[in-house]
Amino acid sequence: MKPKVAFYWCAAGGGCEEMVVDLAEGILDVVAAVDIVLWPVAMDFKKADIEAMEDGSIAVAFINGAVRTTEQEEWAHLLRRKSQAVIAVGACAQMGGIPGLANFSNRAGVFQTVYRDAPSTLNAEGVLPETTHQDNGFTLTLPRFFDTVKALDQVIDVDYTIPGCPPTPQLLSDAVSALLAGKLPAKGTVLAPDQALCMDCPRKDTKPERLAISEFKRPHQVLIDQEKCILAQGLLCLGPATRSGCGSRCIEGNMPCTGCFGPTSRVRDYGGKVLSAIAGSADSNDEAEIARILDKIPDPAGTFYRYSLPVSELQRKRL
Amino acid sequence: MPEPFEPRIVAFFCNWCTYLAADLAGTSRMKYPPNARVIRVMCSGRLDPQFILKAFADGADGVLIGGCHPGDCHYQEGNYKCLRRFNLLKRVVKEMGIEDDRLRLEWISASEGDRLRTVMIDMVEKVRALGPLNWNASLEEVAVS
Amino acid sequence: MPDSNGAVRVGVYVCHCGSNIAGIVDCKAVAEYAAGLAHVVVSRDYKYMCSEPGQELIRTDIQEHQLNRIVVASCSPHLHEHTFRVATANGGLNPYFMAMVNIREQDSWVHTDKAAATHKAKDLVSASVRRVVLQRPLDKARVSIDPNVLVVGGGIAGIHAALTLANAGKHVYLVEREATIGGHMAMFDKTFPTLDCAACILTPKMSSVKAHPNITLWTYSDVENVAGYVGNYKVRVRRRTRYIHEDLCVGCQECVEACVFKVPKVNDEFNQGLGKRRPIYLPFPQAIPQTPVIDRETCIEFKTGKCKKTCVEACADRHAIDFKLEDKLEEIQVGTIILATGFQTFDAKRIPYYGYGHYPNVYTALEIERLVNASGPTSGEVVLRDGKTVPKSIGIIHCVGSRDENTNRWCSRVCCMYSLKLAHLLKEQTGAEIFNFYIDVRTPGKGFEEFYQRLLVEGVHFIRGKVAEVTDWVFDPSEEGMLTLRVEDTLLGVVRRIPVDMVVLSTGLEGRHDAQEVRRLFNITCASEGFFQERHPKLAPVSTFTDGIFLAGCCQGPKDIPDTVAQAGAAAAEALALICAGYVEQEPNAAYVIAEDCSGCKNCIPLCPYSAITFTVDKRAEVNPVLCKGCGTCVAACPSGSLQQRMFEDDELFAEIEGVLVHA
Amino acid sequence: MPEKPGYLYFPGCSLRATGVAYEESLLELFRMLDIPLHELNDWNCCGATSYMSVDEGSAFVLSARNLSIAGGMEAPDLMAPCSACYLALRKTQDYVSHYPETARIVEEGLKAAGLKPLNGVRVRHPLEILYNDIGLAKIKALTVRKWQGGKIACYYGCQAVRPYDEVDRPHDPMRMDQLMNAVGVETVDYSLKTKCCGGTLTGTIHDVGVRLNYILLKEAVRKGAQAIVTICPLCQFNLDAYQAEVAKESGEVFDVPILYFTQVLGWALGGNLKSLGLKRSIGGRGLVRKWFTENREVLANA
Repeated sequence: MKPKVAFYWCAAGGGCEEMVVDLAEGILDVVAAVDIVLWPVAMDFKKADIEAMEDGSIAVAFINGAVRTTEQEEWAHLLRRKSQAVIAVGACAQMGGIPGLANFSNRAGVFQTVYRDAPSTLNAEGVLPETTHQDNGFTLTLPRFFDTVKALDQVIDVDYTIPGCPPTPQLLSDAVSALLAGKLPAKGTVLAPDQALCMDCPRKDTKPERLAISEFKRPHQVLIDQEKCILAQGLLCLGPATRSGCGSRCIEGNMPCTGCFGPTSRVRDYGGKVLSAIAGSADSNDEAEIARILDKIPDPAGTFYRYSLPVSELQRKRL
Repeated sequence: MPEPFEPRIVAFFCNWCTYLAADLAGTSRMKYPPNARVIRVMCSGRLDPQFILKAFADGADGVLIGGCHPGDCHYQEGNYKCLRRFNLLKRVVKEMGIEDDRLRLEWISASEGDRLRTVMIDMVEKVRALGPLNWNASLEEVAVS
Repeated sequence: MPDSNGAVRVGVYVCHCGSNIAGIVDCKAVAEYAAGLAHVVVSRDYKYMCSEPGQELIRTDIQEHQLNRIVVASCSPHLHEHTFRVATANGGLNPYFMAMVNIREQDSWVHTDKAAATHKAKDLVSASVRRVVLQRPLDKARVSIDPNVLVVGGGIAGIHAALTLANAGKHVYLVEREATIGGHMAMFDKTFPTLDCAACILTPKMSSVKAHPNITLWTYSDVENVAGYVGNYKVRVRRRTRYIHEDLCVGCQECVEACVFKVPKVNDEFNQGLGKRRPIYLPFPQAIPQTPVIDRETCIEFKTGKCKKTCVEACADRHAIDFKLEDKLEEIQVGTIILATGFQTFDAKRIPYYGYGHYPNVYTALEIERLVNASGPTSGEVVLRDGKTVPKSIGIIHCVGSRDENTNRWCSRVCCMYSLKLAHLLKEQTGAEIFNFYIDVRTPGKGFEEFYQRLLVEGVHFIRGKVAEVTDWVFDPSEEGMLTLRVEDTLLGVVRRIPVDMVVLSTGLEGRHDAQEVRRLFNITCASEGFFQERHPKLAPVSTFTDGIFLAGCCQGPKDIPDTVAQAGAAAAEALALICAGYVEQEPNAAYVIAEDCSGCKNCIPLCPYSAITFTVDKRAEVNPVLCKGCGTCVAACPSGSLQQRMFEDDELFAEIEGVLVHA
Repeated sequence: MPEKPGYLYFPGCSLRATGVAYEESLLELFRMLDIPLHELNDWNCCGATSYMSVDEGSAFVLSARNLSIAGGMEAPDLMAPCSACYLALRKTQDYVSHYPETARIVEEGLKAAGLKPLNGVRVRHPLEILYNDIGLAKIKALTVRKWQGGKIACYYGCQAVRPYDEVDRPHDPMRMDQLMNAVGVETVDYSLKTKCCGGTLTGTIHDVGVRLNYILLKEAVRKGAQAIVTICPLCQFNLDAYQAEVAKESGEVFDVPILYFTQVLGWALGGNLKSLGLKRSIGGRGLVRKWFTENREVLANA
């Protein structure tokens, strides 16, 4: 009998679904090898179907996305109960990801922006989502939206993690085949190499030994040299602090690494660490000059915690 | 009745200047409030921003960093490296909603026991005025929904 | 030796330090609290942990209770860390399985609220227990000691230190900034309280420095750069040129006599500007070396290029004089360094109301030393600036610049005695009425008080009171043409006006004006007064916080000649101790790269001030443990957490942070 | 702010009473220098020394009221020619910035009066303004009358130079001497230049006050000075008004002109003789007439 596999999405951008689709023909092998019992984006299963299943009857649940609503919380717990193994897929599930940036605000702030202030919003009456709503005798409900976005393992116990925004199809199929072969590593493992991206960066050799940055630049401000180390060109490439395994996709696209694979296992707070490394390269010992150089880094908190705010030491902004 | 608020301050002092200044304050029997808990590192350059963030996350109401005066670092330039990180860390910490006076960097040389005393007094007073930071609790209260 | 982090068994020891700690911190409570902490097997409080029985306690507990971690809560690690590491090692454990908690200097001595101080002690202990659990066994690295020694400063301190070391068979480089060694002592006339002539006891030592086979003497030279570490210092010395070949010059001084300046016109520094010298000169007759110097600023040849160069003629076939000579750079390798850079006297101009520089007959004590000196500008004749009048009355003001909030707060220690000495010499030579104005007369030294009594008998007047001003304001016709000292005589309780012919300002001692640069050059610390700071005021008075660098003489603080010589001997002995041991053990706190984790991002390389980090062929960073001094700056910056520091590992520090905060 | 802001001017009580000559000559001098002075709106007592010693708190508030008003006016610096005013205002500013308690008292006082809090207006003395802002060179260049009078002694007194050292060096001030030399006046080395003029003692313990003046006059004359130049109305008044009594007490007759440095400078720069208050001093009228009014000689460069 083929092992049962579930795919679920929480708060995410859909990239992780894309990743599955990006398996291309490979997906057929997956379908052939496993029995998909849940995949909201592609197939129609109901919550009841899953609830009806026996606990632990699903071999592995691949869950992407962060947890920010009661519905997502319920699904996470449900799948945990029904599955032998849960694999957090993608930066959102692993660290909160882009949705995690909402932790600089709270529900009220998010609603205000999204349903009222955003230039693209048309909402003359300024209606905001309600958890329950009466409509000619019927009670309509919506899941409750939390003030704080959480990573999956802040809600349920997670067995493995596949990092990335999104992860590469390769990482997924590796995981699946490891699963089929019953060769999964120790619990808690992040299924990607434990060194930083520079390790296999194609431009590694062009990075100077004594890098000193006197002016930080942003991608739209310069014509980025295709060959040279991007950080050495003054752009905030977070590769030195970011786990490899992505195949240097951004670098290949001549764009700096923004850190979606998160830190190595030896770093607790990604933002704090990368901040330390970057600041050290500021080329001055003069207080005013140091300030001038670092002024060129827009929104430091948002930049360094782009994907990992919910799992950082401080987790969210204090309001 | 509830006890008056006593700030909890974690202090990171470099081994050669500020830690010695603190020893000197002791040998000179200077008095200052007992709120700070000193953690010794060889150089302010050893301070990984993760330590400071961890201290706040674990319940410190304030963090004080003490190093050698510019130009006086026992390791030549460690304090400058600290200064660079501090500048950037300040910006991030501010973004997270932590007031300016809660995170402080002071240059205090081995001979400045009295300066150490004044800084301690001043820091404790400023943080006391700000009230508890109490990070985790403050997270819960926004998280309730 | 158990070295696993497996079954961890911690012993905690809380020291009372008599009442020093126990007076404020409830040591018993702290020990009881510690007993409840994870991994703690034994927890005790004891009167004096540093005592023999205290250390024995640790040793026996380790064996009886199979302890493999030790926490001692007592004084500053700067004082007793070594002691307790040894105690730990004696118990058969790796000494680095010990952690110290500072509950004296940074707790009981600075706080008054017992409950709060005890709470603080508990938090610190909890932190150290958590930390010690994670500590790794470490071994000290050994660094060999180069037997050569550098002594900086050729005053009596430097001279004595150099001779002591040279006599012990070690090679010494003695570097002096001036053109001669001898320092301030060479300027003094007689020395208190014995009144033996300074020159007579100093010059023989000076010549033996010159003659000693084990001493390389470089005068007119500056230390320009110091690199390396204890046992292996690389030093660059600039030997400023005298424009005279030291090896060719025979010291006949004929060039000096022959100088086109028949009459000396240049202010003579050695005589405090009271006398004149020529552009080519020897600082003073007994100068060592006996090689003259040509001073560019005033020499006609350098100013115009049109001098008759009578000096060169006089030097004749010896060809020692060469206007083309240039500075010489010497690179030397030494294992230890003794700083004996001395002091400077307080600038009397900083106290305008004493009129120095305004009224010609106000002198500094150092000027008087030269004035009463037989080889001085007036050949020992004490006359006023007019060059003829012998003073009939002299006022000596003590504590000028010392013991004063507005100038220097410290007591300069030697002024009372040298004031008494000068009072005696001046009276002896002029028979003048002499008034000493003092705050307190401090004579704590062998034969000092007796000397004071002797002066009282000699009829020298002592007026207790701080002089308000020295003025030429005439209130009574008898004051016409004199300098009047206005002072409150605190014994009589009246304000007095005392007119005199000559005023002597007993200026205090202070650190050299360039003490800060020197301090940075040698990477040591300065106390706020500008004197170099010793490692410990009592237990390490000649050591500094930089291993292998020692202090001698007044650069560490004001002291008289006997104390200076004693300290110079002590510094020499400390250096010898290192040299004889042949090696020094280094704190094993170097940074290290976890090779398999390093991504080779090179971020750490530029951060190291000692270039201890290199990029290897397999494209990873590598730390040279000998060059690494253990600041940890690179560790804090490693973006992938692949750099760590022994003794200050990330997990150890995180554990400490948790520890101090865990109990609200 | 106008392109020539000039200075706010705080006359204080003395310059409208015993020190009229000071005000007259000061205004004339700044007219010659073409620097506008704006009298402080609705100013009040500076809080003066005696009040300070009786009720410091109220004195500070009183003093601060002037500073607060100054804060709202067109020029940044407040010039207080009377040494007592200068010190009182300067001290208030200092205490408010260094002692929270004083700051609180002053803040409450100002609030009660509906006044703005202090905004760091600079309190300054004309001696230091002339020395720093205008400068010796310019003064020298603007000099048109040639001095033919005798040597003078510059007398600084206490309040302008102590405890604050912004006006001149506390123990051996020289700026007035330098200004005098700049306009060709020879000064003597006057050792008592900062000693006490008797202050208010002349009014309280009269004989002591008179004796102090005697000492100052006697020494100035001994040093060869024929006149004394001051920067403080109280000093000027004491030295000038009691010369007859000094003679009575000491048996030594003095007839020494006691002038304001602004009178000498104003004269040298070609000020209107009638606007320098030269007729107002008591001592040495003869000399004053001879030196200032009868001397018609002007400098070549004029």
